[in-house]
Amino acid sequence: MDVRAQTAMVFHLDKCIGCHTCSVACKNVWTDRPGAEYMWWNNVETKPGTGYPERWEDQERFRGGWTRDGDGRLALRSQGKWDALLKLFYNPAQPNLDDYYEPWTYRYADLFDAKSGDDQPTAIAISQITGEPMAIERGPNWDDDLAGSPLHAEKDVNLDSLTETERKALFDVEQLAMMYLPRICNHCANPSCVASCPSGALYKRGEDGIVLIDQDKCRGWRACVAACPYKKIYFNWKTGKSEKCILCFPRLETGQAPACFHSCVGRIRYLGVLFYDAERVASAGAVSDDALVESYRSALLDPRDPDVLAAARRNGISEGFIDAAQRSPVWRYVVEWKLALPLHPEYRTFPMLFYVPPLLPVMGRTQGGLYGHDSREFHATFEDARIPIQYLANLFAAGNRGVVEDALRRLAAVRAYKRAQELGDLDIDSVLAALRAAGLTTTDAEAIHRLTAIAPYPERFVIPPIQREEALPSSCDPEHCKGSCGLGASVTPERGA
Amino acid sequence: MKLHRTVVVLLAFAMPAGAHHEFQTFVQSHSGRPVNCALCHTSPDGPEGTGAGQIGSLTEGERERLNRARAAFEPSPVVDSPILNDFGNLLVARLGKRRILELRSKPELVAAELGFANDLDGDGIPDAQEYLDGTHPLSRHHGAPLRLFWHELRAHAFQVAMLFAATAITLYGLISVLRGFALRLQAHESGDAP
Amino acid sequence: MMQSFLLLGLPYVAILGCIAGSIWRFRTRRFSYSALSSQFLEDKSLVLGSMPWHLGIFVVLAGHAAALLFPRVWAGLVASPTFLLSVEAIGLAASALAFVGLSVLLVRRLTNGRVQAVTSVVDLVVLAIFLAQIVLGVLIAVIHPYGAAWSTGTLAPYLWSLLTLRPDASLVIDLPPLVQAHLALAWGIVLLVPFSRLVHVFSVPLAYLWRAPQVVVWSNPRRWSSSVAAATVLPARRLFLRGAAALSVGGALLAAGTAETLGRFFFGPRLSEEQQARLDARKLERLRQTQREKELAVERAAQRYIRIATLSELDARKGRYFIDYEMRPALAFLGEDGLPLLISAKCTHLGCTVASELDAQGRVLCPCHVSFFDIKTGMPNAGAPAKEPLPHLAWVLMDDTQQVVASRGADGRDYGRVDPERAASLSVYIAKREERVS
Amino acid sequence: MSTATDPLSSRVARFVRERLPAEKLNARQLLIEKEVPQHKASWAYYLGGLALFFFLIQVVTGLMLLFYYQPTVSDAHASVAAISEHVAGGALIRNLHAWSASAMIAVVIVHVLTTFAMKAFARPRELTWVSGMTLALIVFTFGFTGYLLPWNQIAVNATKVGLQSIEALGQYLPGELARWPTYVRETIQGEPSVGQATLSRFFALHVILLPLATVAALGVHLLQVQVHGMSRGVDVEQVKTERFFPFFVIKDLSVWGVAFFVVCVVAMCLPFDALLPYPLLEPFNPLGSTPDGIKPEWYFFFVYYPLEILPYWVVVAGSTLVLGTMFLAPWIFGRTSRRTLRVLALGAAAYFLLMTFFGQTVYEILKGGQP
Repeated sequence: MDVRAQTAMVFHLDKCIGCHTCSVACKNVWTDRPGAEYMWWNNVETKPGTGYPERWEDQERFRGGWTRDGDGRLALRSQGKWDALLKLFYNPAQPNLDDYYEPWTYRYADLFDAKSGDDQPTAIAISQITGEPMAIERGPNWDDDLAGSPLHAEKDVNLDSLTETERKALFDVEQLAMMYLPRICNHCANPSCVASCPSGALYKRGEDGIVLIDQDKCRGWRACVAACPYKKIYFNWKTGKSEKCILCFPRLETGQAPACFHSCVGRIRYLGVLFYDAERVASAGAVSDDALVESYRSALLDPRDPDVLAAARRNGISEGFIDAAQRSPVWRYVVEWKLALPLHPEYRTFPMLFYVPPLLPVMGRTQGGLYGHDSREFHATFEDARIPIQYLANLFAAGNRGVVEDALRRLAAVRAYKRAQELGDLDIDSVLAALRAAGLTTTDAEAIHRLTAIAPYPERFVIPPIQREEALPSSCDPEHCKGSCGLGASVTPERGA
Repeated sequence: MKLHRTVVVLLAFAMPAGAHHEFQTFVQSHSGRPVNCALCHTSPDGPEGTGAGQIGSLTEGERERLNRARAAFEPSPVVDSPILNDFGNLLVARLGKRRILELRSKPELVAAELGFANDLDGDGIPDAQEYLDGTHPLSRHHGAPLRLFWHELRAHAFQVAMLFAATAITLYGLISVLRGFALRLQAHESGDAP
Repeated sequence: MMQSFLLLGLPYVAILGCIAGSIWRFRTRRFSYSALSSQFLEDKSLVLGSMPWHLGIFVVLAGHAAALLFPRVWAGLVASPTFLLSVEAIGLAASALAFVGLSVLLVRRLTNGRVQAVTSVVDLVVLAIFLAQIVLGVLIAVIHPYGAAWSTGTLAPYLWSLLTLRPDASLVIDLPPLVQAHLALAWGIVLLVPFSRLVHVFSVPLAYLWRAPQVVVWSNPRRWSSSVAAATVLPARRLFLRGAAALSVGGALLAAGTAETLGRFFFGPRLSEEQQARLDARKLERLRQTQREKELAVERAAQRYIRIATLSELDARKGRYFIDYEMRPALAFLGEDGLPLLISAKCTHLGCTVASELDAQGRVLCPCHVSFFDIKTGMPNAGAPAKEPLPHLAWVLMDDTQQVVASRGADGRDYGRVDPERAASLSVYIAKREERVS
Repeated sequence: MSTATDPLSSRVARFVRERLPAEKLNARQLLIEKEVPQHKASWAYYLGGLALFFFLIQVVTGLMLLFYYQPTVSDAHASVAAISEHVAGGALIRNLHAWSASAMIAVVIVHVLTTFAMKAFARPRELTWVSGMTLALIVFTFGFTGYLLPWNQIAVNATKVGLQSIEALGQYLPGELARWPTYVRETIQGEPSVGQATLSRFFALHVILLPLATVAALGVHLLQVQVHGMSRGVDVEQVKTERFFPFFVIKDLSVWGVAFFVVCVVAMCLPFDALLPYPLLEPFNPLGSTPDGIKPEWYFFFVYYPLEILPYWVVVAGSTLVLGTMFLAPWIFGRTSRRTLRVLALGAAAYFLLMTFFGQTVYEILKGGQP
């Protein structure tokens, strides 16, 4: 047993309102620099929808993540060791600017400098790359709230395995349903981006598992961009280096939640420590699609198990981390309550960001004004849900409906239990029966309710005491060089000749 | 001219014709290898006798050559005695007959006086060194084993490297196959073979 | 002056500049090391430019490196016309490929707005220089063909003279202007490397081929690096495949290495006339010797007497080998009494031939197992491996008229008398049957 | 008549049945089922295969040399010289032949000693041992006959000495018998002195008869080895085993690969001639004197130096006794413990090393002079 600690996350989708506050917070802190304008380390997508970059889930095109070969071994989908060298010159799987969008601004000066005339002066859109006027055809969130629109949603990769009826139901204008999917880097336990980097610039921090790019080592070969199945690595066209979400490690190291977590209006985000067995990372990912979620759960280690604790201490994991792991909200959501699921586990990178699937649009169908809380019909409602279970299963369980239904059943049972408690309009016996059927006790239900609905900041973000300050480069003050250097570096990060 | 010829002929007959065993004795004791007259002479039994390369079997023309060679008292560019081999001729040409006769009392100086530049057989060991080692200065396949080995190793470095690569790769292949069999056996024993 | 600067000064400026510049850039501006790919901004024409260019220039540079760095091996290879022609053809094809790729890249840089946004002056200089260099190279290959062969005697020694700090421009000073321009431009490119995007050639990520898939960095120096293996088991099939591949590569290497030697072995010796003559002489000599042996045998079968030597030819200290009637070696000395002394030379121990020279005690040595035989008595020394004495042989002395003058029997008894004045003219014979003269 | 009940013939039948059990004579038993013990001395199991490998090299290089070698007194030396100097790769092939011959003999000697020490001859492996000893004798005969073929001064003289030592046996035989060794020697020589007839006979022996004999003996040897397997070899009850096929075979092949590399490098870089004294390079001349420093090949030193030091009859009687003992080891040492055998083998090895490397010194100490 090789115990490693990982800073892991849970996003509770039931609570996400798609306000993009997280995206804007991140953008303002990290990516408002030349070359990074098009990057959204944190973005929020409307599902069903094509996402950003467009159809990023289409791995036939972008070739991210791992595949399981005939021998049950994991292999990078994007490259082998040798053809990696050939792909330095041209990587067919790499997304280009048009797959994201061409960043633009407006020529605001025109508003002031225009000669007087008959027309109102306008600020025309200009490309932030060429400076030329441009027609805006795509943006970072182009299909926002257009879930049923055939223009965008039909191209959603996750719809491919849905039946005709399910699809029809989804795009029925009267019945439009959608959900939001905020995405940041998953800081995977078996990151394919790290494994693909020819220069060895990408690495996983041993103590907290954050995946970072050493900007001095990066040579811009771009293999990681193709290899990350979530397309959460971006190529800075100006500096010729790759960049990605750093989980705001400078904030973490000073005990603050990352910017996107901190700013989240819906309080959907949870952050905590997970222990996992590094020896099992590869084998856990080398099982069939159906078994992936369970397999990944079983590779996570119980932070209260004395054997695990002993092994953790042997591995030099500090008491602070052990304490954080024992109080971790992520552990409870993912393993204890089995509510949170990894996004696209079939990419086999063992993502460390888990999502609690949304109950609202699922249940929203049956009873117009009120969501389906008929205690007798809790579970039957899944069959004709507004968002098909299969769609959620494609997103969060590699197509395994059972895992998603399990999670939804628990969510529904807890909700019914609280409703029966607060409003008393449900039959308490059948509610308790549903709770039991979902495998929960009333204590569990109370705990889930508390963590979901009323948990304050220190309960949602259990940040381990990371001592990395000395590892930071002695940098210039971000206050001074903001806009050019991001976090800041001792040398201005300028494009080489 | 005529007088000169007469002198040469007279001298030739006045000279003792035998091999210089002093050199042989020195080489044997210095190198520990047995050496015979073929070190310098054409015949392993020395110049006297009627065998091939011995005085008794010389033709008229060869006698003439012999006499001319015997008169080479001072170093001269070319000496071509029929009873001496190339190394013997080289010695006479380099040192001169007079010096050779003097050196009979100091055979250990021959190598130094000859110098270590020449290598008649091209085996990488200078003739003078071969003289000291008691090995054949005219055979590419004969020399002090270690010297010869290093020289040939350098000369064949490429082939040796290729051979090494081939062996290493083959061994790697064999080991892989062995591990493969071991794995299969292991799988077979634990009962989950296909 | 200009020429010698370009050929001797510029190389050192370029090499030193390249080294110093690279160190400076790596130490102070490490962030600027990047391939600076523009695929992200434009990828449709890039694939038509970058792939041909990189593959072509790689082949061309590999050829240049092989010829210039290992000129002797290379010279041996291009001695074969087939190889030379193939190399020239491959080189030209690769240059053409590189030229096409470079042209596409240049056009793309000049026309695409997005790419222009990340194009610096240096980028354009690099492209232009390379284009010029390739054109020069192709022209050389066409106008002065077989550069793969002639460069080994000119450019390679020149390069080595520079590298070994014994610069010698005489090797290239007389080469055509095209070649000299190509050379000078090459040094220019070397100088340009650290100050342009060309630095990316220093970061070819070969280490990727054997590093572990995952990279983990610890702030705790004890565990500064370790890896999570993505591949846990190597299944048997993979091992077999790998083994088979390695075995065939090893076998192929071995076969390739030995094929030529083996072929030439069975091809037979190809001797020069001189070597053939020497070999023939050697065989002839052996044949003569065999003939002589046979003649000796015939002579001994037919003749009653066999002549050994004249009495005057015999020496008291050094024996003369001859072959007796049984075809065994024997020695003839001049005895103290002025008469011949004939003694068998076949050691009575194990039959080696004894040496012919006497030692101080008047003995001959059998070198095989160190028996000393006294020639007067024939007895071996005490303690010698040989126990039996060497037998003496009978002889007769005859004068010019074949008249027997004197003889000695096998029993050692002498018959007849020798007149000392006539002794010089007498010849020593051995006889088939014992002769006694009174 | 009563063969079935005849105690002798039934004993013979039982002996044969035990050595060649019919139920084991199939490919499955011989290859697949065979297991090789694994312990700290199991390196010794590779020696036999290694000797076989060197023998194969001998066959291949020998055949190649046959393309050019001419077995006549007049041409033999010149043809060998032509191989060395004028045939492309000829020197390499000849050196390979010479070096792997020496290597083969060295390996065979170690093989004999280790199998002896491991008591590998014990029942039912008597036939393995006897065929193995026959092979060892053949190998030495190979060395003796091959030595003469280049027909150079030292080889011919050494052969003469070797053959003459047969004749020397006559002095210990009474009456008419005393002439017999001479007849034997002359039969081997084919003529009164070593000449063309001898060369022809040695050539035929070296190239035809001995290889045929080797194949026959090797067949028996290998069949027996496969039928009865490798002896356990150590005095331990529980010994780990591994499958002969493919595991041991692959390891064997790896050893062969390393051996091939070493022998090739040595043959390429160090001509065998360089180890020999100077006059070897002269063609044989019947009228010349015997060269100084005449010695047999190194693998005969262990009988050569005793011959020089001890009285002839002691050596003859001693080697006959040792050889007989070795051949009959299965029956003589049948009840001896492995510990004793190990001591004996180590003693033999020490003696062998002493004579091979320090024979000269021993001789000088005992005899006080150059041989």
